Amino acid sequence: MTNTWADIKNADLVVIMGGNAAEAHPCGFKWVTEAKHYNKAKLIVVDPRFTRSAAMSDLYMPIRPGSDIAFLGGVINYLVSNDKIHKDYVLNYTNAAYIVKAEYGFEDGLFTGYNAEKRDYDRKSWDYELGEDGFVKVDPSLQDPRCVYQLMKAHYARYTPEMVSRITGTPVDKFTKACEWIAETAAPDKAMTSMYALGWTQHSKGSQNIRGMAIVQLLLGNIGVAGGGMNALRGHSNIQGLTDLGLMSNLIPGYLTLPLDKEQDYPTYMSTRQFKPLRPGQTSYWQNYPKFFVSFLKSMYGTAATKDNAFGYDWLPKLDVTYDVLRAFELMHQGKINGYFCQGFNPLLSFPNRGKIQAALASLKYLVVMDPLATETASFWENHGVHNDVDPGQVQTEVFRLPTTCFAEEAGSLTNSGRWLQWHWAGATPPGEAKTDVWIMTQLYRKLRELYAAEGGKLPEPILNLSWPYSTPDDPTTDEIAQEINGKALADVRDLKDPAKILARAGQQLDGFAQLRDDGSTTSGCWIYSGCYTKKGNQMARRDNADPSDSGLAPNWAWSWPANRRVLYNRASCDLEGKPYNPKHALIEWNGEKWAGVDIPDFVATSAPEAGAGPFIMNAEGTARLFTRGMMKDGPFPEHYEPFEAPVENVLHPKVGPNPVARVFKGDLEVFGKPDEFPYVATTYRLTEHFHFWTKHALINAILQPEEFVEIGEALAAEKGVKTGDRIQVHSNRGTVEAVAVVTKRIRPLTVDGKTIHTVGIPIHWGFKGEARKGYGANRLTPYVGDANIETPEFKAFLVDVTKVAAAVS
Amino acid sequence: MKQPSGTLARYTVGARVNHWVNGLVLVLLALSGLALFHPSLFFLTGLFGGGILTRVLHPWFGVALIVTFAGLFFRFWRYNIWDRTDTQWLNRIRDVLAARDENLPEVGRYNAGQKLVFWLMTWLILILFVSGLTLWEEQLGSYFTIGQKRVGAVVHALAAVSIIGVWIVHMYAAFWVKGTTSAMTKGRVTGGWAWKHHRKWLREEAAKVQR
Amino acid sequence: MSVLQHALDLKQSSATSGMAPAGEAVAVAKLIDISRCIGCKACQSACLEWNERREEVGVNTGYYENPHDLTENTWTLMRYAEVEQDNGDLEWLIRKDGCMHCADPGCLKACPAPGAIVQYTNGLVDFISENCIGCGYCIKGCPFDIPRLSQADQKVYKCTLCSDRVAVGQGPACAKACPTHAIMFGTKAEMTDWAGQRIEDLKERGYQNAGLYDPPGVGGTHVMYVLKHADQPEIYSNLPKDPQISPLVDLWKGVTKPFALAGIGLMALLGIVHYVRTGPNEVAPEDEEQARRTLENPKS
Amino acid sequence: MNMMNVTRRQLFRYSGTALGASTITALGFSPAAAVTAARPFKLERTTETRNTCPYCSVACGVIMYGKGDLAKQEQATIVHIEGDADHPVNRGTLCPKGAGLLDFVHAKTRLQQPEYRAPGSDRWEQLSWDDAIDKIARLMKADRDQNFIERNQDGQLVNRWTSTGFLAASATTNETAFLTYKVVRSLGMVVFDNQARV
Repeated sequence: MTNTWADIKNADLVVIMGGNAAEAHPCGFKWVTEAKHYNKAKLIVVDPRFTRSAAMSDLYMPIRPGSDIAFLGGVINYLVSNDKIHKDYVLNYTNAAYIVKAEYGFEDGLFTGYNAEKRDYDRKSWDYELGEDGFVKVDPSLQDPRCVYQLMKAHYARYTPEMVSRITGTPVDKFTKACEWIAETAAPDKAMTSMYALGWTQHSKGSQNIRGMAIVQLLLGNIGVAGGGMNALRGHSNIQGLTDLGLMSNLIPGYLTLPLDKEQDYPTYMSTRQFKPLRPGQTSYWQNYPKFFVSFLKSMYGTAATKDNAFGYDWLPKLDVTYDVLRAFELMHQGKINGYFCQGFNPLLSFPNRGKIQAALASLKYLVVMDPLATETASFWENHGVHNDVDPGQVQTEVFRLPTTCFAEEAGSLTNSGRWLQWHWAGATPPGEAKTDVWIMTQLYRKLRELYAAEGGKLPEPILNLSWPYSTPDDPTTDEIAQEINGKALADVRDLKDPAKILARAGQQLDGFAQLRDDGSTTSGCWIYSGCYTKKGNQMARRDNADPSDSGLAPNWAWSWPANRRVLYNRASCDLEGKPYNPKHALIEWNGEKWAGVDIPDFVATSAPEAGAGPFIMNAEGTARLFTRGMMKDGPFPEHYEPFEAPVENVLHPKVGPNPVARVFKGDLEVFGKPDEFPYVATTYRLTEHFHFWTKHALINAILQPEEFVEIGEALAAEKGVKTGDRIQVHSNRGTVEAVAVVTKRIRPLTVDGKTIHTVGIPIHWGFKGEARKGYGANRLTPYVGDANIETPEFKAFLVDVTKVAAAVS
Repeated sequence: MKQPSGTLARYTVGARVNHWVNGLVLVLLALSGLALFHPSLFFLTGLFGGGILTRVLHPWFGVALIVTFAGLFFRFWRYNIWDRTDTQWLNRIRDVLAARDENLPEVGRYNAGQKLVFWLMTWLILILFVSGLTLWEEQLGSYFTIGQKRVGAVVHALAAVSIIGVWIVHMYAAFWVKGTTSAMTKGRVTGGWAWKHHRKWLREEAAKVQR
Repeated sequence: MSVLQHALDLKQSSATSGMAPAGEAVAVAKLIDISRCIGCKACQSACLEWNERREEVGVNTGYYENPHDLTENTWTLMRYAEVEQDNGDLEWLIRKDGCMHCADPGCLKACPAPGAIVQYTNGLVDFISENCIGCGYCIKGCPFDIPRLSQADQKVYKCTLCSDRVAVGQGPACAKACPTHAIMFGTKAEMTDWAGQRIEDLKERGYQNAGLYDPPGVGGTHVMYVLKHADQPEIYSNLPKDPQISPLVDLWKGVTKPFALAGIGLMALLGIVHYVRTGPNEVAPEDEEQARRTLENPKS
Repeated sequence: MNMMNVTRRQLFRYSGTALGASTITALGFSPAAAVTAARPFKLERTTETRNTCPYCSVACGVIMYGKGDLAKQEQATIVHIEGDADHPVNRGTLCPKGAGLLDFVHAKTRLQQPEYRAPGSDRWEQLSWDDAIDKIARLMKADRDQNFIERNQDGQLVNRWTSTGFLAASATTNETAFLTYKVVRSLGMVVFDNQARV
């Protein structure tokens, strides 16, 4: 989230699209109801199903799964062609005026530079035209046909309301009404917030769905303001934290990236990461990259990381490709992975194409599962009849199942969707011999270290030199690790402008990332978390809920990254002179000397407005990008592509149906279903009574929603002769799910390109462990294809057929 | 048939046992029922070991009543068939109450009052049983709608009050008409009692003896 | 606050009369604002958890309601109704069902067991299990079909409005949990006032028939609803339009009781009067003589 | 800085966001006052511990009520979990998942001891932690030493291990995550991901 949960109450318009906050985040949705009552806000919900969020809405419209970009492109077209934009904001705080290279173009569904064989683009032409001064050329009049604004206008001119309706099935009148309401928030003192979740990400063009709305929000001037923003409602309690801390194939904590093969030394690595400003006077904060990176290496390798060995740069693994989960299971399926660890994760039910996942796990030599609960993954080799039809004798995988503590039995911090790091305390004794994950990882590491020290082996140095600064090496406390993440001074850290001034003495905790240095004199496990555990103690444990400005920010409750800032890009809430666009919900303002207000400025606090630095300080432009240059693999503007399994062809460009650069492996391409065999659009989702595959272990939740079901509309049910409560089978080209049919008015057929399209809704929660009734699990049906940029599987749009089950089966 | 001088056999041992068991059950039902019916009588639950046991036992007493009363019914129903004399007798109820037996027609084994008690008991017990089923939450709660249960409750209450009234009449008649109780205790009545109250029956019995 | 300290003093108790007058307490109420309710079942979950009740894991019968009805363990249940409006738009009307805590509680009226059902001075109607005899009369007395008999212990259960929590100054578990504050708890006056603000908001959004459900037929309730369509409460999964204690229950627990006892007493009295006036109906010696003759000579 | 046992002996503030004036505070009679409540309040003499809900990313504050106090080195069992009324986001509320957290903590399917399943076997065997760690470390070292890639085909130094992968969770603490990161990367592992996408 760019903003934070309670800030939603400041919105004038809430758009829930690509998510279902009322069901998946009920306590966060509270702030929508507060906005409605106290701020007289309106709520628009766009969803294939009439959800509980829709039940709360002032305006609901259906949409065909996988057609969001068509909808959002239509909104952009409406705003631009009706001149309903926040002009001051667009001109000054986005790259609308920037001139794009003449070579860039878009034709018949493809941007320039496409290589069909590689299924990839050469993205060189997707960039700005630079002037002789090395800065981007601009046209403040926004009239140049090569400026971003005009290119965008031309790109989305195709997305007329009629075209939107033809692609999405959304009625024209409702779409137009939604556009009108959205356009009202172009007023400087009005804000719209976008709440989305996996309804947007789990597509083969998930990142571009979000970009679509980001463009809308930028055109309206709704980023960086109270009650506005792009608010990704993260699914899990600490998935924000795990992402921040870089637990992904290609990441280093704090969104630094692992070196690639070609980056053989530290200077080469750094050459592409220290972004030079693209416009005069810009901050381009990534220029500080070396400070963050060196401090990270110091926290990894401690005293073994020296200037002479480039702080252990060589010990970091280098990447040839990204080993995300889809690739991991593809490699596993090919027999190229021998060992796999699942730390509180249930891939057998979580990942697409269950059959493939099952086969992949069975080809492992060993599997280690650490979990508080008995997961399906740990028991993938057990036979549970139709619910897990496996012959254990045929599975040669050694499996370890290690009992871990749950939240109630351990202390530590979690990072919520609003980037708050909240400390929690243990209140219970763990059951049986269950241990914390920290303890387990420690024992594994200590044992490996012992083996490598005694026996040697491949590259033992990073293992032997790993910094392990804990008072009891066999049992580190989370308190110690939190301090390590924050970072400390190894030598006295002095003020760069006034070297006489010592900011932190050697050995002291640092106050924040501004104190990090690139000379090895500081450590910090994760620079964006620096400030969470300072000299003053554990900031994440703060529990002062005072909110004097009634802004919803609660600045002294826990700690928010970065620098306890609650609303990102908040400089953009003020005009060029530093005055708030909306004084009623002011976040910060320039007081003549510095930036100050209820939030921590996302800006150099002493940088006067006249200096001309843009509000998006992480970007080399200083402005937000309507046009993303080469940073997105599938285009600088979002374009509507069909899902890989679509009921209609892409009416915008029939030759280019689905995303031409989405992640698809050979073998998976062949098992995509075609509409003649699988005529219905399916989408998967969570139910409010359950959390993924956990709560089926909790008796109360099993009581509230006990058994697997599939939702179909009344029209489709009538066609199939199905009554509510009957059993039906849902087939895709990869498998079958049999479940109870819930026949509902909440899913209606849509007319798409003249065809009637039925949607089938498939909740995901069932497996063969826990208190709830055993079920098949939605991932027997889902396709193995991922987003082009972040490889998120396409769980939200695929094709199925539905048949009625004649007689009841147990 | 030998018989003590001047007395007549009126009830067999079986009939008497049946009657008294039935009577006992009816009393238990009345007491437990009243305990559940009116708060001022809730103390009666003490007789049954508390409110819960009272609630548990009452319907089972009802089942017992149906069984025991069925015994009585099949023993006696044919003696309780209404005839013209009964109507005459009933028309002279003032004479009955004033004990002016000389104005009444000769009565057979049962007079009209006794027959009325018999048939009222029969019908009220049936009504109580059926309405009672609707109230038997423990065993049958799911078979009836709340609407049916509410009707059942009212009917049950009214029928219960009625049957208690009938029972009072029955008891009082036995008490008032001296010589009656021995029929149910000893099984025999004196000839004089029979002459006074059931002359026709006496004559029939005498005729039988003669043969 | 002293007047409030008697909130859980008894006002009425089943099958008990002549109670000592209790201290005055401010009436409390739970307000369920259906226009803010997302039907998430947090209230159901919190209710099961707080009251330490659980159910058998059931089945799906084609609907969202689970369990399928109120039970002795499920004291509150979300009921879902998909209603199409005249313009074709859909409304998903989700109602939290449970005890309404009537000011004039039919259950209490029907209950024969002293102290098994009580009403506190703040308006809560509570079932006191140790006094419950399991007769189920409350089930017949309730105009909302709420109490449920447990097959396990043959006692009747329903929402207590968390009288244990209210007694220490906390709101009921469901209201505490409710993610959108669709369930509020406070004095009845405050709740009515807040409902007024909500109704105003709903009217501004075009729900001209928005209103408060506080049915006078049962003396008002201590659980109230804000309805977008207060003119048609029945579309909310059969919420009764004008609930009243059934006339049959009134009859049964009203006039029947005194009249019945009076009737029985009168019968007994008549017997005594008759006996006193008429004297015993005795067999005379001449009757015995007549009988003897008859028995000796039946033809005579 | 121990905020574990926050003194909240004053009665709970019921911070309904909608009602400015807190209704229950208005009703805030002292527990000592003579009340005829039939039901005892079950949280008397429990230990309160602040925690956050482990499910979604709203991260609602919860208060866990336990019998026993870990701070006093006692065995402790949670008996009730309820929303933290002081929390600025959830304001004491919880969704159906959070309100049922107690049943997750005490789920019948909570794992109790390390277990091992041999190749081809159809059952779990118990084993000690020491044995489990030994066996796993041996498997890891054997695989790493055999398949670790020091240089790629072009002779570039890459130091990566691709034949064993690690899937991190979504609900572990940041501290677990960072320690895991260190261990995983020190081994050169790159088949590394979390649950961000699903």
